[in-house]
This record gives sequence, C-alpha cells and structure tokens, in this order.
Amino acid sequence: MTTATTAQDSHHRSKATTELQHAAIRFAGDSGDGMQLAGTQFTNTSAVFGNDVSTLPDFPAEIRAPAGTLAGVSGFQINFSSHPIHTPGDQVDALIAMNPAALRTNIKDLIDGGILIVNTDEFTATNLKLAKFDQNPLESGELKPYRVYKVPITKHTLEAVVPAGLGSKESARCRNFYALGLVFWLFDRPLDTTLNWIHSKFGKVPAVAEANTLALKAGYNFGETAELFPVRYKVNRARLAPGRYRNLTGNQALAIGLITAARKAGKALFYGSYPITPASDILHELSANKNFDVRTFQAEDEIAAICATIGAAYAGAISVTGTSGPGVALKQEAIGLAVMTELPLVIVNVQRGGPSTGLPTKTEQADLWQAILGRNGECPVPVIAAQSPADCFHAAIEAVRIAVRFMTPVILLTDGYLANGSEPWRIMASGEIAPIEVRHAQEAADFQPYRRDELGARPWAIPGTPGLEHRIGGLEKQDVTGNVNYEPENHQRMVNLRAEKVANVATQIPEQEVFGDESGELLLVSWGGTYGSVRTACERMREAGHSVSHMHLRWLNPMPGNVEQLLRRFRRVLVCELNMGQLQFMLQGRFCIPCVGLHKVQGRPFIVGEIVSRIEELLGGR
Amino acid sequence: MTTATTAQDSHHRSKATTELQHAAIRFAGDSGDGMQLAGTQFTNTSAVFGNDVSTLPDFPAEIRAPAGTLAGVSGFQINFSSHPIHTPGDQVDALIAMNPAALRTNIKDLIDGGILIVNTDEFTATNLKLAKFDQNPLESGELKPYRVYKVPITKHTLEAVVPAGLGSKESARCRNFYALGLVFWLFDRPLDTTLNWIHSKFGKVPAVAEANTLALKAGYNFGETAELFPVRYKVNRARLAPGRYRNLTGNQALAIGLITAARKAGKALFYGSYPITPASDILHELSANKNFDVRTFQAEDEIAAICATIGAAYAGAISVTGTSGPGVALKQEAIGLAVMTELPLVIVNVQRGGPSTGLPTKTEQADLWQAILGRNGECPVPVIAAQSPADCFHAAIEAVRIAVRFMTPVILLTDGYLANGSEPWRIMASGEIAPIEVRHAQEAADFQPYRRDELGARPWAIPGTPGLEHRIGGLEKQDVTGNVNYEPENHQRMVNLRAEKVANVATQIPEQEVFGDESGELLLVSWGGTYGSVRTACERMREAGHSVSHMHLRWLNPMPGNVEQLLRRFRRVLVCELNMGQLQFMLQGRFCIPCVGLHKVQGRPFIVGEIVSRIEELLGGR
Amino acid sequence: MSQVKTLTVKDFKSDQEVRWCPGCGDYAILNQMQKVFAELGLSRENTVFVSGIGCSSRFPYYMSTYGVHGIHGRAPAIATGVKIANPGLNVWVITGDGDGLSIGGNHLLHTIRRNVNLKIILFNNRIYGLTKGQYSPTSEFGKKTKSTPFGSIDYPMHPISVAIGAEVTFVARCVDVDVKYQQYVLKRAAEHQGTAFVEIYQDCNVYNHEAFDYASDRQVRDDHVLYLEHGKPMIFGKERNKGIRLNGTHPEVVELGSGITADDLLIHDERAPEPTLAYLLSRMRHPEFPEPMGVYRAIQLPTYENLLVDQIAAVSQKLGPRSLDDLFNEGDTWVVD
Amino acid sequence: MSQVKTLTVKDFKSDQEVRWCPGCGDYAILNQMQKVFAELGLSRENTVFVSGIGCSSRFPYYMSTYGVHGIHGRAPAIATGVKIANPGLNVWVITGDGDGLSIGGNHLLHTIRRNVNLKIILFNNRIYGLTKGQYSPTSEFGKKTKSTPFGSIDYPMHPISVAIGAEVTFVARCVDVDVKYQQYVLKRAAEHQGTAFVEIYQDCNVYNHEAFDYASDRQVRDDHVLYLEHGKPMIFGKERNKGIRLNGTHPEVVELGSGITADDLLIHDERAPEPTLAYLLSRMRHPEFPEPMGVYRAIQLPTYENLLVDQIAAVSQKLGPRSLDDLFNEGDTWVVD
Ligand SMILES: Cc1ncc(C[n+]2csc(CCOP(=O)(O)OP(=O)(O)O)c2C)c(N)n1
Ligand SMILES: Cc1ncc(C[n+]2csc(CCOP(=O)(O)OP(=O)(O)O)c2C)c(N)n1
Ligand code: SF4
Ligand code: SF4
Ligand SMILES: [Mg+2]
Ligand SMILES: [Mg+2]
Repeated sequence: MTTATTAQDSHHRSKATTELQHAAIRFAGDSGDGMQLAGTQFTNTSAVFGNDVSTLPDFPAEIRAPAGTLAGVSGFQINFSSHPIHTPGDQVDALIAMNPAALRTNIKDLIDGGILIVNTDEFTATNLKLAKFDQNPLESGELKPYRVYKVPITKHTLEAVVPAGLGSKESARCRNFYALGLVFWLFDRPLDTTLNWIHSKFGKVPAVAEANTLALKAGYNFGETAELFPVRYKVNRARLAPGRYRNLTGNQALAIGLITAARKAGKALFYGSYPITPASDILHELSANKNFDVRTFQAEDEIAAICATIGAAYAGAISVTGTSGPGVALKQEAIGLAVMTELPLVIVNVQRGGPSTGLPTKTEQADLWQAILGRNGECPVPVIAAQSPADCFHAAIEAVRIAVRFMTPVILLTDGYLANGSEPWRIMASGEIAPIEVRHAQEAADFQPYRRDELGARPWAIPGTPGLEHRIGGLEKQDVTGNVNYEPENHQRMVNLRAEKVANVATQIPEQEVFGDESGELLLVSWGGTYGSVRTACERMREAGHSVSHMHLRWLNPMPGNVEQLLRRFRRVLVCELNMGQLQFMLQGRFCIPCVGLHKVQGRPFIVGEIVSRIEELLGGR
Repeated sequence: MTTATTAQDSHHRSKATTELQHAAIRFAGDSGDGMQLAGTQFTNTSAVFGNDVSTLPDFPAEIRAPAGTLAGVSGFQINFSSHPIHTPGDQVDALIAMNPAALRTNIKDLIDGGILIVNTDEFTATNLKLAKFDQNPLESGELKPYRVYKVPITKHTLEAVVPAGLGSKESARCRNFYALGLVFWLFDRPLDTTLNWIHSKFGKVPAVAEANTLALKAGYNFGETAELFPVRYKVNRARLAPGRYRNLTGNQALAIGLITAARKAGKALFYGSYPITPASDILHELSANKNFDVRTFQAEDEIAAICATIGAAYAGAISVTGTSGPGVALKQEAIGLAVMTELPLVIVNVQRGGPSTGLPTKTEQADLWQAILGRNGECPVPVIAAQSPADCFHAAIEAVRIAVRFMTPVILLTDGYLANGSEPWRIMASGEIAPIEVRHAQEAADFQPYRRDELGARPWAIPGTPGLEHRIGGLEKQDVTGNVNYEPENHQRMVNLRAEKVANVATQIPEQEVFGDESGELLLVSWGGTYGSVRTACERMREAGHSVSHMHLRWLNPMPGNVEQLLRRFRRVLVCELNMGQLQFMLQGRFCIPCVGLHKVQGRPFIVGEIVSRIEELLGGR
Repeated sequence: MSQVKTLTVKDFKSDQEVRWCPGCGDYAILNQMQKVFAELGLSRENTVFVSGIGCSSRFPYYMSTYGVHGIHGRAPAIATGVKIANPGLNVWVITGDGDGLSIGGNHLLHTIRRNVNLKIILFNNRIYGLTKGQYSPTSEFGKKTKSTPFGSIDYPMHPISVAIGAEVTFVARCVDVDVKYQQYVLKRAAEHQGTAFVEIYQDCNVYNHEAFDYASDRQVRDDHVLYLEHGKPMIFGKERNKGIRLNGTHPEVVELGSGITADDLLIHDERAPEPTLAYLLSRMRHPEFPEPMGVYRAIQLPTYENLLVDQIAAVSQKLGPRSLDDLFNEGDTWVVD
Repeated sequence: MSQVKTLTVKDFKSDQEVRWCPGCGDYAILNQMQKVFAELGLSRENTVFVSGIGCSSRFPYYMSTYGVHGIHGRAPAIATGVKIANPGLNVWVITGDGDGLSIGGNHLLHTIRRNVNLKIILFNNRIYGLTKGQYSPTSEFGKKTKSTPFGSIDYPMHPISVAIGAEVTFVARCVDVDVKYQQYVLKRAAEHQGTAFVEIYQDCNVYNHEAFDYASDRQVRDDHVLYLEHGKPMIFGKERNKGIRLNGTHPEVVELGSGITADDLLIHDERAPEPTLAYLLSRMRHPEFPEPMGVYRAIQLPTYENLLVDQIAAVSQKLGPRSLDDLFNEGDTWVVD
C-alpha cells in the first residue's frame, strides 16, 4: 500500500475508501482451513476485476500436520495492482490469520501498520500452546505495530450458515468463505466470481453451496456493518494490454502449452510421468484433456516414464516427460540415450528445494548444473527456463519446437514458485501461434538415419514408413549411417557434431535483450522464476536514477550469441539466483568474466528488497 | 627404441644383442588368440626382470566378434624400460600380428623401421577378405617401411605340441605361447616367470600345461635357431626404488586399496555393485578376498547397490560402491541421500567412453562434471582421481580416509585405461600405511546426530549403541538435532554447512605441487589417468629447454588451497583432458583464469606426441 | 535382541510429533508396532526401521529405535545393506503401495528372493497419499483419481501374488483397524527368520477413504474375510457357515450344511513346501471370495545374511589367516635392490 | 500387419554382421524369429524390436525391421511408449535374464500387469554374458562365477513364476536348439493380443556352456521336459510313460501303467481363468520334475493400448469437439479493453 490517495466511492453507502496502486495480502491458516481456496478466489476475483495479480501459495510439507501446529500452516499471498507487477510482493499489507500458528509463522511478513485480521475463536489455550505462544499475543501487546481486527470468525460462520442445515463440522468448514467475504469487503471487490464458482462447484450439493454462500455474504456484510473498520481500500483496474484474460498457474500454463505444441505439430501428445511434488499437477491437467489426443502414461517410476517417452518419440509423437530434481537424477541415464539416438523430447523439471528429498514443497533453482552438466560423457542438451507462471505456456511451446527442429532432448526448467504461483495470461488466439513443422522422412532412396541437415539435425523417420527401417541405440554411432561404430576418429567426430548441433540452437532463438541501458555500471543477470523480483528491483533502482540494467536469460544452453558481448559492456555483473551461484559459475567458466552473486537457498523466492540491498551495497562499494 | 647402444651379451651364445633404454611392443590378434594373456605374461616377465613397465590393453567391444573380423581384434601394448616411464608408449617398436585384421588395425602404430612379426598361416583368402584387404599385404609391398618377419606360427605350434597329445583345436590355441616365446627370445627375457605361471594355472590339466610349455619353448628356440633375426635386443633393469614389486592393474590396485583401508579402519568392507564394464573386475577381485571380511553384494541394479552401501555405512561398515558413468547416473539420487544423511561411503567411477552406452570398453574422462556438478540441489561431494594403475591403491585409501573423517560420500574417479592398464607397484609393508581412525559415538548424554566437530563432520553413531537411537533421512535436517526441518534460515544454514564441510577437506590434503619451475611460460594441468602422458610431455619439453611445468590435480573437489595462486604464476595454462574441456571450464568458473585446452575424445589415452605438438604450437605462437 | 529391562509401549515412542492426517490408518499400525515391540521385549538399540518415501514412510521418525527415512522405493535395498553390515540387527522395512510396488517393485522382489532377514510391512492404501491422490499399482481398475479423471486403465497388481511369484518364505495380511489380529500378524513376522512380507490394508482418510470398508467394517467384514489357521479347514462368515473347497486347482465358496461339512474344505497349510496353495489364496479377492487374512506361508530357508556370514567363515577357514602383507605379496613379485 | 508381397527369411536379415560368439544360442533364436516373421507374413515397416543391454539385446540390429537398442533393463518401458504412440505397430521386446530380471525386473512386472500388447522374449542363459560371466538372477544357488568365486548365495528367481505373480495373460517357454518347437511358441506369442512373455533357455557358449543340456540334449531331454498341450493330460518321457498327477495343490510324477492311466493325470488348461495351474506348472523344476515347455497360459483381456485408445475416443465423444481456443478460454476469464 505504498502510494495511496483518498477518494470517496459513490456506489457504496458508507465508510471512506482509500485508493491504492497495489496491495499484497495473505491468507494464512491451518492446512484444514481452506486458505488455498480463499486465496485462489481472491485472485480470480481481482483478476476478473481487472487488476494485475501475482500469487504465491506456500504449502506445508506434504502430509497434513495435526491441526493447529506450526508445521500445518498453509498460506496464500496475492499481490494485486493497478499497474503491471512481476512479483507477489515482499511483505504484505494485510494478513488474515485463522489461528495462532498462522499468526506466528506469518506475522513477520506484515508491514508495520498493516492490517491483521485474526480469528479469535481459534486463540484457545491448546492452540496457543501448539503455536508455542506462552502468552496470548492478542493480549500481550506484541501486536501493537499492527492494526489488529479481532473477529470471531468461526462463531460468526456457524451462526450465518444455520439455514443451510449442515452439521457443525461441515458448517465450521465454511469459515474460509466468511474470511474471504470480509476481505472482499475490505478491498471493495465484487462477490459474483466467487458466487459463480460456488454454484458450479457445489451445485450438486445444494446445502454446501448455500452454506458457503451464506458465509461469504456474512463476512462481507460484517465489514459493511461492523464499526470495526474505519476505512476500506480500492485498487483500480490495471492498464493491461487489451484482450481476454485468465489466471494461470505455471503448471496449468505448461500443460496447455504442451497441448498447444502438439496440436500445432498436428501430432498426438505423449506425456510420461511419475507423480512428484511440485510437478504432479501437469500430469493431472493433461490427464483431464485426453480429448486433445493427449496420451498420459503414469509410469512405475521416473526411469520408465522417460524411457516410454523415448519410445513414443521414436514412434513419432510429441513426447514429454515431467518431474522434479530427484526424478531428473533418475532420468539422466536415459537422457543420455536420447542424446545418442537424437530423438526429440522435452524433459520438464519443476525444481524444488534440495539436495535429496530436501524441501519438496518449496522452491529453488539449484538444478541448473544438473540440467546442463549432470550426465556421463559429453552429453549436451539444450536447456530453457520459464520466467513466470504464464510464460510456462510459451516456454513449453518453444521447447517442443526446438526439440523437433533439432532432433534433440530439451530440458525445460521451471520451479515450485512458478508451478503453483499464478498470474493473468492474455488468452491468445490459437492462430497467433506459429505451426510447428514436423518433417518425417519418407524417401527410402539413399536414406541415412544420421545424415544431417544444415543445422545438424538428423531425419525423423518413424516406424510404419516402408523402406526406412533402421535401428538406433546408445552405443556410439557411425557418422551418417548410424551403425554401431567404435572407431576413435568417428567418436571424436560424433562428439563434435552433437555439440555443434546444440550450439546451433543459438541460431534459432532471439538475440539476448537487456532491460535498461545496453551498457553501464551494473548488469543484473537472472534466469527462470526470479525474473519478476529481479526486474522489479531493476525498475526501482532505475527509477532512483542508478545505472542498473537487467539481462534475463531464457535459454541457458546454448546461450544467445551476444551474451558475452553484453556482459562485457558493464562494469560489474551481479548474478541473482536461488542457489549458491550455479549460473555465475557457468558464465565465468564460459567467458572468464568475473561476476558477483546474490544467492539464496531458503525454499523461497527473492524478495525485491534483498536484491535492492545487494545492489545498493555494490553501487555504494564503488 | 629411441636411444640404443650396442653391446654383446655374454651368456647367450649367438647373435648380436642391441641394448635399448626402452621398447614398446604390441601383441595383436583375434579375440580368440589369447593376446591379453600373452601381453600380461610379457609384462610380468619384464617387471620381474626389473624393468619399469606400463601397459595398455585394448579390448574389442564386449561380445566376441566373429573370428578374423576387424571388430574382433584384441591388442595388448607393453612399454618396458631401464628408466622410469609413465606411459605405454605412443607408437610401438615391435608388433606381433596374429592375423590380417590385427595387422590392418594396428600397423599404423608401428614406427617406421619397426619389427613386424606376422603369423603367415592366418593370411588366408577368407581372413584377408574379412580384414578388407584386396591384396595380400605380405606380398603387395605395402609393408616395406617395416622389418617384416613372416612366421608360420600356427603350423609351428601344432608341430611343437604334438607330444602333449591334445586335439587340434586345443593345440592351435597354444599359438599365443609360441608367439610369446619368440618375442621373449627377441627381447632376451627369461622364461621362468611364464613357466611358473603355466604350472600353477594348468597344473591340474597336465596336457595343457605341457602343450603351452612346449609352444613357449618352441617359439623361443625358433628365435635362437632360425636365421630370421639378425639381432636381438636387451632392455636393462630400471633403477627403481629398492623393494619388492608386483605388477598391478588399476582395478586390482583399487580392490586391494579398499581392503587395506577397511583393515586399517578395523572394520568390515562392504562393496555393493552391479557389474559394468570396465568396473566389474573390482567386484571380482573383492569377491575372491572374502577372508578379509569383505562383504560383496551383487545388487539387482546400481541403485540397489548404492542404497545397500548407504545402509551398510549407517550400520558401520567401510562402504563402497563401484560402477562406470551410466551407473553413476543411476546412483545420483542416492548420492544426494548420502550427502543429506552425511554418511561415509566411496563411489568409484571407472570412466568409459560416453555419452549413453557409448564405447563401453574404451577410456575417457568425461564424467568430471557429472561427479562434481551432476546432482539436484546444492549437493557437494569430495572428488579424487587416481593417476596411474598402482595409484588406484593409494587413491582408494585416501578416499576412504576422507569419507570417514568428514562423514561424507566421496567420489573416486578412475578410467578404463587405468583399470586395465598395469604398472609395477612397490609392495608396501602394511605398517607403512597409517591407520584410519574411526570414532563411533558412544556417549548418550547430550548426543546430537548433527552436532559437528571442528572440521564440520557429524558423529558416526551406529545401530547397536544404546542411547544413541536416531533417525536420519533425505528431508532437510535441523542443524544440530538432525530432525526434519523446513525453516528457511535453517535450510540456508545447512546448505552452507555442507558446503563448508566439503571445503574443509582442503585442509586435510597435501598442498598442490608443481613439477618443474613454480612459475614460467606454460603450465600443463591434468587430472586422473592422463598423468603419465602429460608428465612425459613435460619432461620432454623441459629437456628441450622450454619453460613448461606440470600441475597434476589429484583432488578435484575441493582443490588444494594454493591452486589459484599457482595457476596465476604462469603466462599460459594448458589443460589436457580426455574430454571436451571439463576441468578447464571448472578452473575458469572458479578462478576466472583463461586457460587453453587440449581435448581428445577418441576412446584412447593421449599419446605424448599430441601433447608435445600442442605445447609447441602454443610456445611457437608466443 | 531382548534385553534385561523390558520396555513399555511408551519407550518405543520417539520425541517427534506424529504428523499424519487425523483419522489416517497409519496411526493404528504405529500403535500396534509399539505394542508388539514392547510385548516381545525387543530392544531399541538393536532395531533399525528403514523406509522409502510416502506418508507411511514417515513411520521410522516415530519409533524410538534407529531409523533411516530413505529415498523413494529403495528401502529394501538400504535395509539389505544394514543387515549385511550387521546381521545381528533387527531390521524392519516400512513401505507403501507406491513406494514398495511402483518405483520399488524390483528391490522388493529381489530382497524377497534372496530371503534377507527383513520384516517388510507394506501399507496398502491403494493410493499415493503423500503426493495427494494419484492412483497406485494396487488401485482398482477404473478408479478415478487425480491422474485418472476418467478412470484408471491399469490392471492392479496384488502384492501377495507378486511376493509369492518371487517365492517369499513368509507372507501375511491384516487390516489396520483390526488391531488384535494385526498384533498377531506382526508378531508372527517378527519371529520369522527370513524375509517376512506383510500387507496391511490401510485407510487413507483423505484420498481413498473407506477403500477397505468391506474388510474393516465390523458389520460386514466377517463375510468378506477368511482368517487363515494352520492345519484348520477354511471356514468363514459371521455365522461361520461358509467355507472354501478345492475344485481341481480352483477354490470355490460353499455353504456348510446340507451334505457339506468341514471335512470337505481346504485345510490351510502355511508350511507347505510348495507355494501353490498360498498363490491360490492370494487370488481369492473381494467380492467373489472372502479375502484371506493371516499367514499365507511360513517356511524355513537359510537367510541371505547367514549364508554370507557362513561363507566368509568357511572361506577364511579354508584360506587360513592371511594378513594384509600376504595380500600385498600375492602373485608374481620381484625384488629391486 | 500383413502386406501384399510376402517376405522371405532373408528379407528379415539386416545388413549388419551378426556378432555373437561362435556357438552362441542367440543365433538359433534369431533364425527362428526371421522364419516366423516370414511365415506369418509380418511386415518390416510396422515392426519394432526393442531391447536393453546384453548379448541378447544386440538382436534388433540383426532384424531388418525398425529397432531400438535401449539402455539396460528398460526395454519394456521404451516399448510401451512406442505402443502408446502408435498402437498399430507390432512391437517385440528382446531381453536377457540380467537385463529383464535384474535391473529391469520392475518394468517387466508393470508391463505385464498392464497387459501392454508386447511380445517379450527373455533369453535366459543364467549368466551375464556381455559383462563376461557374473551370475544372474536365474543362476543356480551355489554357482561359481566371476563374482561368486565361492558360490552364489542368492536363491534364483524363476521368470515364469514371477510373470504369473504379476498375472500375465500369455506365458510360454522353449529351448534355443529345439527350433521347430520354438517356432511354434514364437508364433503363438505373435498371435496373442496382450503381453506375451516367453522364456527361452539359451546356451551361453562361453560363460555358461551346457547349462540347459538336460533340456536340450536330444539324448535325455524327453525325460526332462513336459510339452504342454491344451486340453491334454500331462504325459512325458521318451517312452511317454510318465505323467503328472495332482495331489491336493501339489503335482507329483507318476508312472503310467499298473493302475494309473492318462485319466488320472492333470489336464492342461492354458485358458484357465485362474492362473493357479500355470503357477503350479512354473514350480515344476529339474531335476525333481520335468520342466514344462510350451504355453502355460493364454487368456484374453483388453490390452492397455486399446483401453487407452478407447478412453480417448470416449472422452472426446463425451466432451465433444473442442478446439485449442476452447481450451485457452476455459475457466474464469475476463476482458480488458
Ligand atoms: C524419486 C521420487 N519420485 C517421486 C517422488 C514423489 N513421491 C513421494 S511419495 C510417492 C508415492 C507415495 O505413495 P505410497 O507409497 O503408496 O505411500 P502413501 O503416501 O500412500 O503412504 C511419490 C510418488 C519422490 N519422493 N521421489
Ligand atoms: C546401467 C548399466 N548397468 C550395467 C551395465 C552392464 N551390463 C551390460 S549387459 C549386462 C548384463 C547382461 O546380462 P543378460 O541380460 O543376462 O544378457 P546376456 O549378455 O546374458 O545376453 C550388464 C550388467 C550397463 N550396460 N548399464
Ligand atoms: S494423505 Fe492419506 S495416507 Fe497420507 S497421512 Fe493423510 S490419510 Fe494418511
Ligand atoms: S558371451 Fe555367451 S551369450 Fe554372449 S554372445 Fe558369447 S556365447 Fe552368446
Ligand atoms: Mg499408498
Ligand atoms: Mg544372460
């Protein structure tokens, strides 16, 4: 709520309305409190209303922890604004804490003077103890810095939903809708998007639909009538590019992108996967869209998943396998096979906190080395990273396009933050997306499975084509013929040819762009899901008059041809990553340009402030 | 046979003997011809005689190709000398070609004027065709550059072994011994080592023992009596350090090293493995030594092998798993678990040609990135590489020592060349090897599984110890307690602690040494099995008066603390590797020191000449 | 494995907060395990619980014994290493239907055939719990889950049949809520020397609630399960009026009375050297048949780790005491002086 | 899969030099395969041979069809992908006892239970050939190999028992050198709709020579094998004077004559819905029993890829024709203008 102007909104009868450029709020409660749902509804309403939005869900570890515990807290943050934004916000302007545990784990992210709504009914002795409060914070005075609103949300909800006639457990479950209604009121949002959703979701269980509706409205009306809130807030529509929008999580966008790519190639989509957090939703999303000739295969493990994907690629499908870091570890041997057999497939890695099982529900960018350097032998693979939830759509299409054009596996990196976070996507017309040209070899005369085209790609000859019968495999291939070959010079030649082919991808991707000046004091470099926070930091510094530019790398391997030249135009280079310096190491390894790094491995995205501080430190240290 | 002085050897009655400083010879024939055996016998004899020796076996692909084909050729090269040598030699001074295919594939490595012994009996029309000779090379004149000795080896052998009374197939099989006998004569070697071997190997089948003995002697006597050879050669004893010696292949040395390490730790040795070329011999060797409380476990796959190894480490054994590159790919997820659980184990990678199945029987060094950078998450592991066959013994002990001291998995890299190549090892007294101190936690009071010592190692508390019951796993651990923990700051702290621990290994390894001057024009950098050829090239250049030094890295992660400083003392740095520049990239990535590279990916070791040429090019290009 | 001071149930509880969903069947199994450990007088320090990944695989954290929470599917392999390194330990494997049968199927199979002395407890909830509700290898054909919104087209696999395919030496089944019987089965497993494989029907309260109601609901279960008793005819039913008769190599359900008596029924023989009877029982499935509970098979065969230890002893005996120096000096050697 | 111009055996030979050791049993199998393909009039272009790694796994290089020489153990998974992408293809999997049962055991199991329409031919030579002679999961207990110089302590696994544990729809066995019978078995496999699993006893001339002499040597084999014939009593022996009788759930060998006739013998029923008989047969092992050759089991069940295709069709029908634009515009949308 940085810049606020006060105004009176006419169509509401009471209370002052303060207009804000943006606001970040967070719903936090127990895993059983339905916070993800409340957050999603708030997001959709805001998006439909016309704000730019960016979200950050924060799940607890996979299993539901006992109710009321710190481990069981689930949060959902929404940043919504009247101008374009790239991040869910560093801190929040309003926090809804449904129990003491949620209060404890989230309060540090609320700005001083921020709004804190608490469900007083849950501040029982037991819950306070579970949250490790010695004293009730509502009474201890420790919440003084905030504007605290104590609401008996559970009680109000139970009262409100009586007409629906549900049992008390089911009635209490509606409390997230009550809280949502209250927050809707506070930020002057319409209820209809959520009402429609309730109707379509619970239409078949009228009592539940009614109860949720009643709770939602009760919360809204409480805001309207209670004397609690002196003011309400309004965040106007953003000036987004005209068009129809929808809100997409990264995993949704990725799934839709894959379907689009396959349709654009005129082929079936094969998706072989083994469930793993945070990638599973891609499988779920695709499984629900079988009517687009999507063939999902839930394999017995990650190795089977990629091997089936290789088989499907050989047989001519657009073939994709998706997983997270530990799954990629298991797939590396088979990725080597795909490199040797030169088959087109995409390997999606939705990165999570590592090493090992690590922090499965948290985000991280520490699988870059694994993607580019992590295989046995000289085994180059193109690697692309998506930069925002909606960008997963485009990145997926691009990955498929390159895979098919170059006859190569392509690794597509996203992360837990992108996968579960969401942002508005301007819905494209399918016609805006270029077709993906697939040329299957047809001509038997003089067919050679490893004869290359001008970019180094071999032909894609698929079973069923008479006269093109050929055998491929993981042993070194003879140049041109593809027969097994152990000759020293041939091996060297093939290693070189495979490397050149991947290097040639650089000729088919856009030149690297720089945001801000093309030369100067400091270049920020980022990749993947940190795009938004780094861009925002750059914008802020530039607004403050500093010579700071931003280079966001989309293709990590190969990099666009002009990257080195751009890096050399800046006095200093700061590489910002959610790892301990993997891209930095690789830039130095390739270009011998000393860089500095901003590293964070905490299972969380950067907050803009962290980046700004680091920049200031560097600029100050001139 | 570069430098030769002529002398007369008194105890032989006939023919002139030329004294040489060293000679390289190669036995080459069909896979069925027993060339590996002949080569090994020549090696052992030369070693026992007192030469320094270095060998290079060259196997065909795993399956036996049909007799007489080019794919079926098997070779064994021995370099033996009267001064210390580091490589099997670039070219050979004498070639024994048992059939046309062996001639075709090996002749290019024979020096001009070199000795070529051919088994004329195999130069049949069929065999010539299989070897793709249009004309019989023995008649075409194409062998003019060489001193060709045509010997009907098969026929002579059959005649010689008649008294043993074997069938004709079995009789013919003795022809490698005939050839060996002839070469023994030519290089003035005693027969007793081989005779002893025949006796101990075939003692139970007297007819075979007799036949082989007869063949061996017949070959020797043919040299003595035939008018074919105008001169014989002699390579005097080398001035090796005094002591008892034996010849060891890398895999043998590694196995013995592991047994030694376990004994020195006073513990059982657990070795979990799944067979794979070229690592299988380690498993074989260890399985034959169960009496040293060696517990070998041939697992169902590489994943089971390393997981069992992790279990064994948890339970308190010295625990090792061995494989090659594709197997390491499969083990990476579990290596991550070992990093997170901080258990001591050693992962041996006998590198082979890649990517994918690649060239399974050939050597390469292209798994360095995989070892250091190839896992999901921030997942540091110490990495050491052996530098010669016998050095595998020492490297194995060192790897175990560091694993146990730091409670960490350690990757030990060797390669196909080291694994199968051999060199004399000065047999140590077991007392020369320092004990490996193992401290198992005992004290229950205030026990914390993740409390660290001054080097960052956590305690090794093993099941069976009352009061130390604790649970570990792959989820992020809380500092000190080791409980599951998802807190952001804790995760960052643990990532840092794990990195620091591995960095601390540098405090326990020797400072980096440089061969030659400590500063100058050019520094050669190498690692692993290329030690010998790079060192030899350096020696040659230095002898020729050039300012060239050599830095051989034994620990690749972490590197000794003084590496950067040393690198900066040279005007240029040339990194020589059997890959496309993996170490070079890493040196640049860490130190931003631009290096140049000499790369070779041909399934073969460097030849010294290649390195010398590259150095000359660089020095010339000043 | 027993010790002087006998421990109580509480002694087997670790200090970690148990974190399964309220109502999860895993709680019951944890409680029974702790009870059985106390009752059998087992020790904490000589016990290791090893698991993979899944809800069920958090189990080791809640036992006050040694424990390894491994990686997905690999618990049997880790446990095998523990056992080989120290055959004296009491090693239990906890796994799920996804962990043990999907990604980990092969390790399970090989551990079983090697007869490593491990107790393997498979929590079968017919779903992937931890990853929030995809179908598993034991999910029913046609099942709708997150990854099969239109119904699964995979035929399920049956853990006991698979284990018998690998010729397991001990195999049994029970249901999470039938706590007394579960204790009996766990004790039998604990006492077995060799791989003991136990399938427990476990309710996933959140993603597959009541999947096993037919076998756990007191109202109906007696008609849907058959309690196996060694040497006894196979009788079942609330009224104990039904039985299993053999027809060639096929079982059939018969009503007792009107000419059919217990003598006509199949007699259970858990010690049959041939596993065919056990296989036949594993094919009896709801709703066509009552599902057998209890011990299908329990035979004695030398365990892997005993064979290993014996071999090492025999080899050491045969080769005599050899020092490292003997090892170093093996083969052809020569002296340079 | 058939085509107008019928192909000859030669048409199925690729241009690659066959590189097995002289005398290897793999040659015989390659020849029979080519023969069977010619005789059944199968096409080259619609056939894909997929293999893992091992001597046997070089097989695809020698067939003039499409082929993938995969990575170790993963052939069934690769083949499943091929089949899903193009269900019209005729897909064969070639694997070894190491490739298919050791590292690849799990993929085999899951492919079988899904009933993917693949023909899986397991070359069982009871050894790791390609890596030069380590014991495999089918090697006999006590076997001395490079990795078990003092004898193996692993109990072997039995491929057919394992396959039946996973409830395979078609399973059969034959011997490499018994070429006529092998052709019969391969043809039966070719004709099966669903996973057909065939174990072939294959001689590894170099590392495990004559391991199957009892079943391949013309002098003795008739007393050591039992040729299964659907609907026929189980009679065997050079004189055809011995048979298999059922005793409870156990088979026993009986001599015909002196009161025992063919009517007393077990009748083979490859179509039995219950796989128990097939399991029982898989447990009959040399030297106690004659080892059954031929088709143990052959039942019909919808194949995985047909179920998949049908489901896609049904879903498409149900949801109606939907364009990419429909997909893009799903859910809550709003317009900015
Ligand atoms: C290599 C790897 N792949 C996938 C996962 C994700 N994963 C964790 S548990 C699980 C399945 C759990 O199902 P089950 O074994 O039945 O256990 P449950 O949660 O039902 O007790 C999966 C797929 C993982 N952790 N590691
Ligand atoms: C990941 C991996 N591990 C190990 C190997 C080594 N390897 C190749 S084939 C093989 C076993 C071969 O045995 P089998 O499947 O019985 O085939 P055969 O050679 O006997 O026909 C092994 C262990 C490999 N190629 N890849
Ligand atoms: S998700 Fe299911 S199996 Fe997992 S803890 Fe919850 S109820 Fe239990
Ligand atoms: S090693 Fe054995 S299986 Fe392999 S090709 Fe030779 S004989 Fe055949
Ligand atoms: Mg489950
Ligand atoms: Mg085999």
